Amino acid sequence: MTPNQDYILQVRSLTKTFAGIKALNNVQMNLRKGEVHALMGENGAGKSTFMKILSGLETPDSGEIILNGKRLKNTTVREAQQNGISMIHQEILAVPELTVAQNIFLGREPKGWFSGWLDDRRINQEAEKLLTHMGATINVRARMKDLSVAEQQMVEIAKAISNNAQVLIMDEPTSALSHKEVAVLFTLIDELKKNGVAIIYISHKMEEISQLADTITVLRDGSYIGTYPTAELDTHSLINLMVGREIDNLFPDSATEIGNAVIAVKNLSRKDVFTNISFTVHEGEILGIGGLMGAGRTELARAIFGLEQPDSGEISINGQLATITSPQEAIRLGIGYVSEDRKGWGFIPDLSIRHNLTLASLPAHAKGVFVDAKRETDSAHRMIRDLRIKTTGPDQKVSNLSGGNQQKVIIGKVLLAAPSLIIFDEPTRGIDVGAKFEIYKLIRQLAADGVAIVVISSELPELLGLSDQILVLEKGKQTALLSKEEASPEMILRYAMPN
Amino acid sequence: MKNTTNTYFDLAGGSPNLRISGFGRFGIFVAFGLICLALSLITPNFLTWSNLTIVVTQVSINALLAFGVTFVIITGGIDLSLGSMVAVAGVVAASFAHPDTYPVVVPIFMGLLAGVVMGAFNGFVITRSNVPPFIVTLGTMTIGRGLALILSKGRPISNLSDSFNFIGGGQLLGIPMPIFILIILFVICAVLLNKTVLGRYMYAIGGNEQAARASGIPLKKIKMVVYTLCGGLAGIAGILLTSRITTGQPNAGAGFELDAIAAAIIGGTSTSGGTGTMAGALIGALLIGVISNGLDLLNVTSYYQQVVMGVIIIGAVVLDSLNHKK
Amino acid sequence: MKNTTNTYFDLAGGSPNLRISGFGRFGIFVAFGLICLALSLITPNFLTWSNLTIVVTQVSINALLAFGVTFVIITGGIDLSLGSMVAVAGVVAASFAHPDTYPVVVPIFMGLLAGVVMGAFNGFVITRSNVPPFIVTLGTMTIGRGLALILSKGRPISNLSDSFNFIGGGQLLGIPMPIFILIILFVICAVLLNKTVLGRYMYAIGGNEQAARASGIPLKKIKMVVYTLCGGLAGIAGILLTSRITTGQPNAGAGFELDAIAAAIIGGTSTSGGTGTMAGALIGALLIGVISNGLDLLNVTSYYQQVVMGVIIIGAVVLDSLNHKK
Amino acid sequence: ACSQSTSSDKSQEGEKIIVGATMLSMQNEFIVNVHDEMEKKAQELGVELITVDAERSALKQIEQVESFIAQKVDVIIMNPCEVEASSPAIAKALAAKIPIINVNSETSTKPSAFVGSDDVESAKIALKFIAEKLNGKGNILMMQGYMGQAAQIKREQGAKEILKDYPGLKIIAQQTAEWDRAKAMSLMENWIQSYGSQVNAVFAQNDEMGLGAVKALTAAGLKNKVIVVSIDAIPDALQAVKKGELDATVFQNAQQQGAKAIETAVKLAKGQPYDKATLIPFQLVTKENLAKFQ
Ligand SMILES: Nc1ncnc2c1ncn2[C@@H]1O[C@H](COP(=O)(O)OP(=O)(O)OP(=O)(O)O)[C@@H](O)[C@H]1O
Ligand SMILES: Nc1ncnc2c1ncn2[C@@H]1O[C@H](COP(=O)(O)OP(=O)(O)OP(=O)(O)O)[C@@H](O)[C@H]1O
Ligand SMILES: [Mg+2]
Ligand SMILES: [Mg+2]
Repeated sequence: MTPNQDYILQVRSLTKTFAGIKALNNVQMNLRKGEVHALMGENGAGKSTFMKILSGLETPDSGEIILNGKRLKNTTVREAQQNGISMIHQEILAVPELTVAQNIFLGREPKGWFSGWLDDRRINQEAEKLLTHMGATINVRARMKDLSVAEQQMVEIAKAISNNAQVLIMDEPTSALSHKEVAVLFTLIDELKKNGVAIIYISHKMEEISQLADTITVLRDGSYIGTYPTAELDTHSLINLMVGREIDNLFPDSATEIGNAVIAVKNLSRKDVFTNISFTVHEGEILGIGGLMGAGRTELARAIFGLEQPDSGEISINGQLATITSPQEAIRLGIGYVSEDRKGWGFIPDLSIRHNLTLASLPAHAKGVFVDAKRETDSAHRMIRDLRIKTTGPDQKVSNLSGGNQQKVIIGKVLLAAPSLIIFDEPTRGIDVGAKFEIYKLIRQLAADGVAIVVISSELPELLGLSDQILVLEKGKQTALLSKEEASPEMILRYAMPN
Repeated sequence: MKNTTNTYFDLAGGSPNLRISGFGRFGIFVAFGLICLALSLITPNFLTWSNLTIVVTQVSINALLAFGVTFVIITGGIDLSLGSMVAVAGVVAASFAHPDTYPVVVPIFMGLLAGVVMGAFNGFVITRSNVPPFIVTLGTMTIGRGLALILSKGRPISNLSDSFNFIGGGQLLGIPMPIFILIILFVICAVLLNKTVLGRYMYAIGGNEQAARASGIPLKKIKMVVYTLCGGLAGIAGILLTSRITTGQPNAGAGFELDAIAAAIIGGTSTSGGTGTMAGALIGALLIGVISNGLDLLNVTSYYQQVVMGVIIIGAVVLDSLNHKK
Repeated sequence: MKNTTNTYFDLAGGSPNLRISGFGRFGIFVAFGLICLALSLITPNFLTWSNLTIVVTQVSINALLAFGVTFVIITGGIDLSLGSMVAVAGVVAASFAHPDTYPVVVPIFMGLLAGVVMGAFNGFVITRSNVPPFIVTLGTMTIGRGLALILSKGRPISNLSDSFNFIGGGQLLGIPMPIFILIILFVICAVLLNKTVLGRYMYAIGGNEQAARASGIPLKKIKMVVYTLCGGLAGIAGILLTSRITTGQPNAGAGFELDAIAAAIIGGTSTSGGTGTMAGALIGALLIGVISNGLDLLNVTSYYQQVVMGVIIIGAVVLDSLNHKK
Repeated sequence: ACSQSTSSDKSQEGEKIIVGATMLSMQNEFIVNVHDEMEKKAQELGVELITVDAERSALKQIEQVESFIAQKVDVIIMNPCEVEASSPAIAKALAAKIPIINVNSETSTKPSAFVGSDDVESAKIALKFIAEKLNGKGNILMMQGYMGQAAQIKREQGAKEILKDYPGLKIIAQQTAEWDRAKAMSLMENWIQSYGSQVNAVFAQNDEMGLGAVKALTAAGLKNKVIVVSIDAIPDALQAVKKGELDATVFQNAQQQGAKAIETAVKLAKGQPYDKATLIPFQLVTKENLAKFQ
C-alpha cells in the first residue's frame, strides 16, 4: 500500500488570497478514512476558508486537492457533494421560508413519479426518520425561520449527515448547542466513524477536541503549523501551537464589591415561552443563566431588552419600575444585549467595523447631527485593540471578518454604549481559546467597574467560572437560583433536565 | 421528554405561521371578496355573467405577466421588460399572421419564440455579469421597444387572419378563449412552482442565495430558466393582446410591467424574494381588474378614478397585512 | 504580540477594500469617462461649454429625484411615486405663481410642501402598516396623478411670473440656475448621507434591519424622515420642471421614477439596501443624460436611439461590474 | 344612477338616453376640451353621459366598449386610440346592435357615424405654411409624437406628402419628444448644438412640443431666425401666437367635434336620420386671424 491510498483526502500547498490578504498560505492536510481530524487555529486563522474551498464554495488561488486518488479541480458545490464531501457551515446556511424537511433535502430531493417532480410526503417522512434517529424533537413541517438557532443548527447537522458523505466537514457544529445536543452529536460522530466516514472537525472547545479527535492539524495566520496525533499533544501545548504565545486560561476571580440592584425582575412571564421568572442583579454582580436548548433563556433576554413584550410581571431598573417596549428604550435605560444570533441581530454586514462598533452609541460619537469621525476612529481602534479583533483595520467590512471576529465586533458595539447592565447571550460562541479568556477577563473587569452582568451560556465551565449566582430554566420555568457556592455541574444539569 | 415532542407538534398544527397550502396569504382573498361584495351591492351590472367574463378576459393578459414575474421575483429578481416583450412578441406574431400566408401555429410559435429569446437574453446577461436585474431588464425594456418599432417600421400591423384573431377574440362553449388560456397557464405555473424541483429551487435561491449555492443548486441555470419562462409568458401575453386587438402594435404593453409586478406583490410575493404564490398573483391581477371595472361601471370621473384606485389598492393590502400580524 | 498588532494596522492602510471616500464603485466613472471621450471624438458639438451646460441642466431634475430615491433605496425601500409628486408639486406651485399674485417664495414653499406631504404620506403608511413600499408608492403614484389632474382640471397651468420662471430658466454668472440648485442639493445630500448620524442610520437599516433595531435605532422615525426627504426633493424637482417649461403640467413627470431609480442603481446603489452613494446617483443621472444628448447630437433615428440607449446602459454597468470583480 | 331598462325605443317614451364615451386620454388638453363640449351638449339635450378614459391604450378601449355593451348603453362614442387596434371595438358594438360613433379620428372598421377631422390634413396645413414662409427652400426639424401612435403616424404622413411638392425643403432631423413639452425643450436644446445655424423651421406634431421648442430657441436667441409651427391650437399656443413666439398652429375644432358627436348620438338613439360623416375642417391660426379663435 502506497501512502497515497492510505488517505481519502490529500491537500497540498493550498493558497487563497482575499483582496491582498493571504487567508491561506501553503496549507496541507492528509485525511484518513474513519478518523476525526481536528482543524485548530485562532479566529481568522483560515479554517473556514480552507473548508469552503474543499466543499466547492470558494476557489483556491493555487494548490492541489486529491480525493480518493483523483485530483479535483475547480469543483462546484454540487460536484463536491457528488464526490462525497459534505459540510456543516459555521454560519447557519438555511432557507428561512422553507420547512425543516425541505431544507434538509435541498438540492438532493428524492425523485417523485418522474425526475423533477417533488415528493414532499417522502421528504417529510425521511426527514422525520433522520431527526428521530438524532434524538431531535423538531417538527419537520415547521418553517426554518421559526426555529431557534440551536434547532436550526441541529437541522444543518441532519442535512450534512443525510448526504452519506465520505468526508464530512463540521465547522463549529456545537457552538450553538447545549450539553444535551452535544452528547447526541458525539454519538452520531462515533457511528459515522465506524462506517468509515472521515470527519474534519473545527471547534474552539478544547474538551471536545481531546474527547473526539484522532489527529490535529494546526493553522496560524493562514499558515500550516503541523499535524499531530491527539495523544501526543496536551491542551497546553496545543494552545501554544495555535496562538504562538503563552496564555493564562484561568477564570478570573470574582473579588468585586456588590453594589445597588441594577435590575430586578419579578414574576416575568410570556405565554408559551417563560413563566414567573424572578431575579435581581446588582452592580458588580454576574448572573449566569443555564438551561437546555429551547429553555427560553434567549426569549427572556429579548423580553428584557424590549425586543419582545412580556405578558405579565415587572422589571425594575435601578429601583424604578420600567416598561421596556423597544431596544431604544432599553439602551436609554442602560441595558446592552449581545445577541446569540450574530448574523440575524448582531451586525450590519456591508458596514465597516468602525461603523458597526459605534452604531449603538452614535449620539456619543457625534457633534450635533454630525458624526465625529475622529472620536469614532479612536473608539474603533480601542475596541480592535482591547478585543484583539483580527482585521486589516477599522474600515474592513464586517462581512469579510472571520466568525469569531464578527462576534467580537458585536461585543465591542455593546461596550461602547457604556451600559450599566449587559446581557451576554452565548458570548463566546465561536471565540478562540485565547480570546475567550480575554472576554472572561473583560466581563469580570466590567463587573469590577460596577456593571451588572447577565451571562446566558450553554457551556457549563463558563457558567460556573464566571457567575456569582446561577439561574436555571427548564422549559421556561425557573427551577433554581443557585449561589456560586451551591452550584456544581451536576446540580445545574439536574435542574435543567425535565423530570 | 415525550411530552415536549407532542407539544411541538400540537403547536405546529395550529400555528398561524403555516402556509395555507399554495395560497400564501389569506387576507387578500378577504379583501378581494369584500370589494366584490361591495360592487355587487352598489351596481347591479357587476354580478352578471357577461360582466364577469369580461373582467376575467380583461385580466388575463396582466395575469399571465404576473405569473411570469412571480417566478422572477421569487428568485429575488425583477423584470421590467415585460411590456416591451409583449410588444415585440405581438409585432412578430402579427407579421406572420396575415390571412392565407402561414398556418396559425406559425405566428403563435414565432411570437412565443420572440418572448423566449428576449427572456433568455435577460437571463444570460444577469447570470453572466454582476449587473442587477433592475438595470438589465430596464435596458431590455428600452431595447425591446426600439426593436418593436424597427420591426413594424413604427406602424401597426393589421389585416390578421381569422384563425389568429380567434385566439383572443373567439369563444369556446360560450367562454372566451383568453379565459381558457388563463386557466391552463395558471395550473401549469402553479404546478411548476409547488410540485417540481425547479419551483423548490426558485424559492431556495430567493430565500437565501448562499444557502442555495451551498446546497449545490445550479443558480445560473435556474435563473436562466426563470427569466426565459417569464419571457415565454410575456410572449403568450403578446400574442393574446395582438389577437384581441387584431393588430400588432409596436407601442403596445407600455407600463404593463408595473401592473404585473403590482399584481404579484399584492398577492403576497415579497420583493426581497423567497415567497410568493401563483394563486396570489392571480388574485392580485383580479383585484386590479375588478376595481378598474367597478370604477368604470360606477362612472367615477376619470381623475377621481385614479385616486380611488390607488386608495383601494393600498387599503386592500393594509387589510391583508393587518390580517396577518400575529 | 506587539508585532502582530502593527501588521494589522499596516495592512489597513493599503487595503483595497476601503470605500473610495464617498464614491462607492469606481468603474462607472471609467465607463462614464469612456462614453464622454467617444462622444467628443465622434461629434465636435459635444465637448463645448454650451453643450455641457445644457446637458447638466437637463440632467438636474432626474438627478434630484435620484438623490431622493437613493436615500430611500439605501434604507431598503423604493419610491415609485416620484413622477406623480413632481406633477403635483408642479401644479401646486404653478397655481400660486401667476404674475402679481404672491411673492415667488409662496409658490416655491407650496410646491415643496406638496412634495413633503406626499412623501410623508408614503412614510406614514409604510411605517404604520406591513404593506411593502412598492405597493404603497405605486398607490401614491396613481393617487398623485389623479390629484394633479383634479387640481389643474386636466389642463396645463400657464402664465407664470418671471421671477418664478427664473428658477428653472435664469442664469447666474453665466451658469443656469438648475446647475446651481443641483450642486447645492448634491452637497447637502452627500453630507447628510456621509457625515451625519441620520445617514449612518439609513445604511444600518438597509444593511440589516433587525440589527439596526437591536442597536436602538428608531426605524420608523428614520424611514419617515427618508420618505419625506425624498418627497421634498421631488417637490423641488417639480418646481424646477414647472419653472423650466413655464407651465404646471398635470401629466408631467410620468415615468421619471424609473429614470431616477436607474440612475441610483447605475451609480452602485443596491436594490437590496445598505449601500449606495450620492456621487454614484449623480454619475448615474449624468450617464443617462449624456447618452441621450449624444444620440440627439448624432441624430440617431428614434427607433434605433432606444436600442442604442439600452445597450449602452447595460454595457456601462457590465463594464463597471467587471471592474469590481476581485 | 344606473338605469337597467333596455335600449329599445325607450327614448320615445321620454326616458333618458344613456351614452357611453371612451376617450383617448383625459390627460390631453384637446381631448379634455372635446369631452367638455360633449358634456355641455349632453346636459343641454338631457342625455346621460358615461365617460371613461382609455389612457391611450387600445386594449383598454376595447375592454371599455365591452363594458358598455354589457351595461346596455344606448349609444357608444369612441375617440379611438388607434386606427386598427381600436377597430374590434366597433365590430363588437355593431354586433351587439349598439350604434357607435367615432369622434375626432377614424378607425379602419367603419362605425355607424363619424364626427371629426383627418389628422393628415392638419400636418399638410402646417407644412404648407412653412413652405410658403420659406419660399420652398430650407431645412426643417420635425418633432414626432409618441412613436407608433395614430396621430404621430398620420401627421408624419401629411408632412411627407407636402414635402414631395417642395424639393427645396428638407427634413434634416426628426426625433420623438413623446408629445411632451419638457422633452421637446431638451430635444431642441440638443438640436441647437448640432444644427444651430442651419435650421430654418421646426414642425412639432403638437402644440406642447412646439412650445417646448419655442422655449429652447428663445433661450438660445434663435427664435427670430426659426419658424415654429405646431398643431392643436390649445390656449397656451394661441397665447404664444399672439406674442409672436409661435408662428402658427393648426386649429382643430373641439367645440364642434364634441357637440356634433352628442347630437349624432341622440339622433341614432331616437332612430332619426343622421349624417354618416361630419367632417370638421382644420384651420391655420396665425397672428393675423388669431382673434377668431380666442
Ligand atoms: N470574503 C472575504 N473577503 C475578505 N477577507 C476574508 C473573506 N473571508 C474571510 N476573509 C479573511 O480571511 C481570514 C480567514 O478567515 P476564516 O473565516 O477562514 O477564519 P477562521 O479560521 O474560520 O476563523 P473563526 O475561528 O473566527 O471562524 C480572516 O482574516 C478573514 O478576515
Ligand atoms: N423565532 C422564533 N419563532 C418561534 N419560536 C421560537 C423562536 N425562537 C425561539 N423559539 C422557541 O421559543 C422557545 C425558547 O427558545 P430560546 O431561544 O429562548 O431558548 P434558549 O434557552 O435560549 O435556547 P437556545 O440555546 O436554543 O437559544 C423554544 O421552544 C424555541 O423553539
Ligand atoms: Mg470560521
Ligand atoms: Mg439561546
